[in-house]
Amino acid sequence: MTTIISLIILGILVLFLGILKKQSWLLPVILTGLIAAMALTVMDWNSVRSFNNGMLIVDHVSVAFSVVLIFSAFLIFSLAAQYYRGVQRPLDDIYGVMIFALVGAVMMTSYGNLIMLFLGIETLSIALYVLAGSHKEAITSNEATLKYFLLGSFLSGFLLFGIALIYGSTGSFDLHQISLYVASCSGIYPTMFLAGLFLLIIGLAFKIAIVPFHFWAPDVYEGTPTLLTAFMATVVKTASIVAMFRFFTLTFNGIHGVWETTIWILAAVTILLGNLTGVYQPNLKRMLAYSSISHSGYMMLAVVAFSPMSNNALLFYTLSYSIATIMAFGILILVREAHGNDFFTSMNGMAKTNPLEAFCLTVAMLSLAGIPPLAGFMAKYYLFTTALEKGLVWLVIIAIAGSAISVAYYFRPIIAMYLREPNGIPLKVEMPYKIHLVFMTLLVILIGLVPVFLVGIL
Amino acid sequence: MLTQILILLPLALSLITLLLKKERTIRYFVLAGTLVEFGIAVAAFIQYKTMCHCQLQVTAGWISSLGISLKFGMDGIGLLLVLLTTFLLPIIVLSSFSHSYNRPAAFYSLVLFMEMALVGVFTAFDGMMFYIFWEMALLPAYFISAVWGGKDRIRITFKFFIYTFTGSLFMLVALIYLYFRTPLPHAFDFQSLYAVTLTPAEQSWIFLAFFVAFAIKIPIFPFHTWQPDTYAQTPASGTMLLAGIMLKMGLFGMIRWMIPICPHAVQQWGPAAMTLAVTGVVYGSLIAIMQKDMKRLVAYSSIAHVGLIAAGVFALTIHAMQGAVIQMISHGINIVGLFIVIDLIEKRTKTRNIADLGGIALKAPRLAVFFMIMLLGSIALPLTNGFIGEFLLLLGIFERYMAFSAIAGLTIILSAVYMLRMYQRTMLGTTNEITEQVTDLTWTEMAPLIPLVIMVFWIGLFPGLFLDTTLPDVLTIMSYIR
Amino acid sequence: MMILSTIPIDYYLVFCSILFCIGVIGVLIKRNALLILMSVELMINSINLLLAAFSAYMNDPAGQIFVFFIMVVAAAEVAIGLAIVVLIYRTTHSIDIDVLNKLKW
Amino acid sequence: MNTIVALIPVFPLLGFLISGVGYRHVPKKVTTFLAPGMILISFIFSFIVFLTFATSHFRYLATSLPHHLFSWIRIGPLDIPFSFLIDPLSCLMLLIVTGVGFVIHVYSVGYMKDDPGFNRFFSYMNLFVFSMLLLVMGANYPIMFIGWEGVGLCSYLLIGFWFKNHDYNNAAKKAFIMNRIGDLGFLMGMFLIFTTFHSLNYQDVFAQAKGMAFGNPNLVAITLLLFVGAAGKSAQIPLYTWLPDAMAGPTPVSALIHAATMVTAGVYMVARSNILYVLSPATMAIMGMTGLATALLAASIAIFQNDIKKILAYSTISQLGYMFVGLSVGAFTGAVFHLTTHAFFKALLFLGAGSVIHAMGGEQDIRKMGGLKHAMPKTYWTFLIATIAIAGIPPFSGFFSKDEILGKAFEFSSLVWLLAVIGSLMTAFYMFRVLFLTFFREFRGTDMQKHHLHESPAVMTIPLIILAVLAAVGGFINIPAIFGGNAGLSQFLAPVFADARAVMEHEAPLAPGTEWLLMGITLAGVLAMSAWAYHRYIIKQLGLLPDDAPRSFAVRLVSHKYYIDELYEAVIIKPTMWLSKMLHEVVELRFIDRIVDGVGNMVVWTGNTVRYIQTGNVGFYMFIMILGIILILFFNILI
Repeated sequence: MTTIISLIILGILVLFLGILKKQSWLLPVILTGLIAAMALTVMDWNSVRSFNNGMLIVDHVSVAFSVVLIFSAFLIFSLAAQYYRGVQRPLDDIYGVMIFALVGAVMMTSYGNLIMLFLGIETLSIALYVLAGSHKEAITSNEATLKYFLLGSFLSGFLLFGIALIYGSTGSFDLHQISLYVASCSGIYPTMFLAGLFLLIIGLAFKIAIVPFHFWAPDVYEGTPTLLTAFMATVVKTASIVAMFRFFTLTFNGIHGVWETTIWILAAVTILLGNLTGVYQPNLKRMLAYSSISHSGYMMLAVVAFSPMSNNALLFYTLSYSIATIMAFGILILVREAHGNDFFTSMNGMAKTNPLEAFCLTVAMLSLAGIPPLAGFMAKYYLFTTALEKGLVWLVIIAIAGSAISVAYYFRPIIAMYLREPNGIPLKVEMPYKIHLVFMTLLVILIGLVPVFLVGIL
Repeated sequence: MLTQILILLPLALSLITLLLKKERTIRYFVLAGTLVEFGIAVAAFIQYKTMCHCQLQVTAGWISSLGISLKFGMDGIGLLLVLLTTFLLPIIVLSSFSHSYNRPAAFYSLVLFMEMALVGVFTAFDGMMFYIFWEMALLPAYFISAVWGGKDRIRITFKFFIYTFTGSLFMLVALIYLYFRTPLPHAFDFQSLYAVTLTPAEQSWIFLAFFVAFAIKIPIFPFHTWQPDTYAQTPASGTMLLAGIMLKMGLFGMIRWMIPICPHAVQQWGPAAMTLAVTGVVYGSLIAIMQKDMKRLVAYSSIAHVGLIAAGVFALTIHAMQGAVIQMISHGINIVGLFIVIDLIEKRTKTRNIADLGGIALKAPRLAVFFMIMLLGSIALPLTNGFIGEFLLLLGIFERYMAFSAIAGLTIILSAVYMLRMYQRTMLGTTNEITEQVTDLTWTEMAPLIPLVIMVFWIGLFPGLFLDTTLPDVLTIMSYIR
Repeated sequence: MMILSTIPIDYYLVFCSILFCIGVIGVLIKRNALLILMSVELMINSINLLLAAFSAYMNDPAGQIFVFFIMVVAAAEVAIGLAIVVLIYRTTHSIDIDVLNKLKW
Repeated sequence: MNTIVALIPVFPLLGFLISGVGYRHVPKKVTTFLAPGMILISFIFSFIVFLTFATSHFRYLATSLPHHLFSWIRIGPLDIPFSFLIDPLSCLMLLIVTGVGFVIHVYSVGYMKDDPGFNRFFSYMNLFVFSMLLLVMGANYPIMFIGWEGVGLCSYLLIGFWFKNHDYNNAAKKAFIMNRIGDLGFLMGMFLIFTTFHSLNYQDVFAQAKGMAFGNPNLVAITLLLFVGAAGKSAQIPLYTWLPDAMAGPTPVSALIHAATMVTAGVYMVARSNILYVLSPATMAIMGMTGLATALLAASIAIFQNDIKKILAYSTISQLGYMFVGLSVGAFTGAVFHLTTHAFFKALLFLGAGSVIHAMGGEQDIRKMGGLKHAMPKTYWTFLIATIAIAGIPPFSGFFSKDEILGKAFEFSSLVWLLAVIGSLMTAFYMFRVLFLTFFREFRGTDMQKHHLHESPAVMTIPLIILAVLAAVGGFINIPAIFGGNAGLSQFLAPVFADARAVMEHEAPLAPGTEWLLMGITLAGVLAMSAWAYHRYIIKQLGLLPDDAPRSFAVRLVSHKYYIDELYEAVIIKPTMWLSKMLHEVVELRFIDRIVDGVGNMVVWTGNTVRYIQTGNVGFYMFIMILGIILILFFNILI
């Protein structure tokens, strides 16, 4: 609750700053505000309680994931200065909307009622529709936003329909009530209810970008301004997967069996298709889109396993994934700035011109590929452990095969940077940005080396 | 105590190296560092010998909730391999002085990082640690061969990376699976992994997973195709690291992890694996005969040699196992020596093509002598290190599978065929315009070869020291079989 | 209220589902962004009706409150949607969704 | 005693190290004295050992205790000490190796004096003597194997001593590889011995073997495998072809390695493990046949050769065949005796040939020689003695040793005896052919050679004389009873072959009458042969046909060594090379690697294909999504 309120205040503050023409204050205020919000959230750690008779439930899970979300947002905002370097137009609106999107995301992690879930999703989505199109002049940006909007609203219709059906069969939106109902109708569920359940799953699957509801992701990612792509790839994905998992844990605990198979298949297909499609992408941004799809597949492993460990595994995974992805996008921003595109060829010989940046991207890629001792490896390992504990051997083997394939495309930028001849255009990077990149790199390495802090807290 | 130092020192060195600028300083710094490391290893050896097999174990919790602990130590086998690693590193560094690599800081720091990973692999007492270091060893290997490699390096090295990486992922699954079968509280350390009791079916799966991972790394026929290309493309020092030390990881993994964890499966699948290994022996030797590139020739010969070692491991007899261990050491020494010689030849003549060479012995008798000694070692002439290993291996295999031993014994003949062919075509005969201006070795060039030669004859004459070191551990490993 | 409750709930369910499907089909077959938008609205309104019906039958206000939420959100969505459509029209003088496939593969 | 024994091989090793490591810096003069000196010292030591030994009371004691230096390989049951065994047999071998070795070293000093590789040569020679000593002194099979492979290496190094010439190098490689084939047999034999007796030390093995049944399959297998090794080392069918080519090496090498010592290693090994052999009749039979076949084959080839060294090489092969025949019929003493005498006269022959070649300025074709008797009398006389000795004309050494073998052969079967006799007749013939063509008749060389003709210097002739004496009187060490001798050697060696003799069934020794008769027949035949040779080459002046002269098929067949080399080339070498190429180009690159790459390419291809699902068309996306939704609902609700 405090998180949401503080963030909303922050958002409004940002808009006011815009009115007061204090563009230069924006980022400092936002960053401090985000840190404050994080601090407030952490303070809620030991106060597990529900607000507005169960509309919002703040528990460890929600707190932890809210922190992850805000932290990712923080990392993304610290890329903003470089990204909008040349831009003259006021940015308060974009930043403001981003923060409101973040509010939506936080709501999705702490909802206790389907209404709140819906509102959270919509807050997030509507904000994102705006953000995706925020680069008005670029046709690609427009296309991206239209695609995202059409598909998004279309699928949220199904989500709503699902909610309606669940309401119809259970008579309540409250997760607790629903779980009671589930418990009551021991094993035999009315068709309407099941239909609602699956439509709800589908609605969330769309947001997480699970095959076959992933189609928006590559196109929208490519068209959207890079900074906001990073936002989509991390914050949105994290929020949605958490929402889905929360939904299962709080409500459908008893009927794991009903949806397990479906999710199993979806996860497998997502991992395979995401990785396979990623192999042949010519540019980094689109490759990252597919990588994010495949990673949502991996995250589904935790959902399928559905064990006490899952929460923690998810937390670990989302965090390490978000950091690495944001790093990648950070470099991507630089490359785009210098070359106007982000084809792998424009990274040739970066190791010679910009050794530091090259190293950062390498670490990010290796972490995403899950190579020890980086964060990505520990995350994957944690996830696989969770899955194998439940005996999902074949799913894990598919995931393994997937990550073997994924090496093929994660290494393309590395090969380009280290093994090809430089094309002579060095990236222009400011010192704070460098520091930020190094900070994230260290984070990735440290999480890999000392994961103790993140393991077993949930 | 010594164990941590052994692991951490190279890491620290590699980080420091990154800060150094001048190539000269870097070289001597790295050389000194590796020598110190070797000294520590020797100290550990002495301590081990004197303090009756104390295993020098160190443990620290890491992720206790996931049962991973920083558990390191050295039994005889691991200790010998650590000794090999730390002994070869200074030699490899020394031999690399004759080249000047661009960005030396990066190069040497990668080399040191690799040393750290290798020592970690050989000292890991915790399954997950073993895996982590196993993978960490792969990265520097990849970058060394990819960045400083030959023309076709991008494709080849990428194949090498993805092939070996994929293989080891299976091992990861196997390890995690085993983790859940360990008695509560679950743990990865080797005692609890050894203690796992598995159904035959499970054992077979685990065995296969491990086998694929190790077989690709070793490499055992038919998983070997990455190897010759990679050796040909990799810079000399990289090749030495790969051939001399890295492929021992696989054999070590088989002895240390695979056999005790799934003994029945090893016995059940032993003949099959043996068939592959022995096939590799003959296959590699035969192909080596007609190779044109010296490095490729040695690469194929190495496939044959490690095939024999693997066969020895699967023979599951004490002699074969002992032979395997001693032969790992010998093979490391011999092949590094051969690669150094080849590197020196290439440096002088700018070619590795056997057909272009000849008569070098006239111009560089010292080089010829060193070449001959390394050659004799690798064709297992008695009183050289190679003989001890191959004698024990073949004897051990013979005790269990006579036919396999006879077939594998063909290496005695074939190795002579291809090695002498290479020697004759390069060293003997009359000089041509390429070999006309070949000069003899300088002292700095001989420096790395001399210790190798000493080891060749030391192990050949007095293998007792090494055999006694590993015997108890081999016996414990064997005790899991029955 | 009387009249409402005389009609069995299943009728509402079926009716709303049909409406919803009509909306879906509209979305699928139409190529004009505006029409797609309207079809989506149709879907949403069918859901609203369904919710209203449910809440009426269960005498539970939550459903009807949710309907209001949905209306608000839908309104916001439509506003954005129209803005996007205008944007698109400005750049590519058409609102046919098939025109927009620069981003693919 | 122990130290003395241990020191015997040390000196040659020392010599090797000094002249080998410092091959550039050690002056020629030093080597000149160092290399032979070292051998001389170890000869003296061996002689001391022999003397302390010959004093009979010490003999049996000494045989029973090996001199343990240090433990080499020890793993539980497998214990291979580095230890030497001194018994009559090894004693005799020591004397031969060091004695003949020394003489030949001295000779080499003269022979090689202008060679740039002087030091290298002597370091190799010393290394050879060292390995040979290990071979004969070893107290267990592995130590013998060290020497076994060591001498192989040295022969490789020395055959290819003039390594500029690739023909020589190929000859060297051929020798080494053929030996290696034998060595594999030896190795497997050792393994089988270990698995059977759980030890590799002679004493344990023989002690246990004594108790085993006659014709025990394990023993048969062991002995056969060991015989493969022997065949490789001692140039028996089918592994003999390397020896003629080995003549590429400097002549002293041929004398020392490829006549006197190394090639007899096989004979030594079989004699050493006599007990194993007598217990496995099958092996004995095979060995006998092989020996006989080799003896005849080689002898027949020798008749039609024109290269003096090649002739001697083939005669060596056939003599070795004799020795194996001797072994196979149980005449162990006879075989060792013949080994000894053969060492003398064959070394002498080679050295003589060497001095001839030296004089002829490298010419080796006997058709281009002739009349050298006057030019180089010393060489002539010594060569003559050697020829008589090898032909087996009493009282020279060859007669006695051959006679012993023949006698035993007759006991065994008259057919064997007959064939053996035929062989020895051929020997007599071709040896006299060489003698006559080389030293008699008019000189057939160029004028240049004629001027250059000269007797070799003393450093070369003195060894000739020494060996000539030995070849002449060498036979007296073992005069059979029939001549009123005391068969000294047999008695000396008795303890070694005691067990074997115990096993062998005792048919009554030949009646003196028969023995005289046999001797008479053989001798008559030999004399007839030499007479015929005289008639053919001196009186009728034949035997100078050029190679391209028209010949009958049989002759062509024989003079081309029965095309055995060509056969091996076609049947073994070519296929191996083809296999190697095929495996690499087809199996490796086209098949295995294709599969590996194929997987990768398949992934890439799939990736490239599936990415086109992403058409970029919203309508299509929606369609697929609806499809997905319908499927999910369908499978989860309606089913």
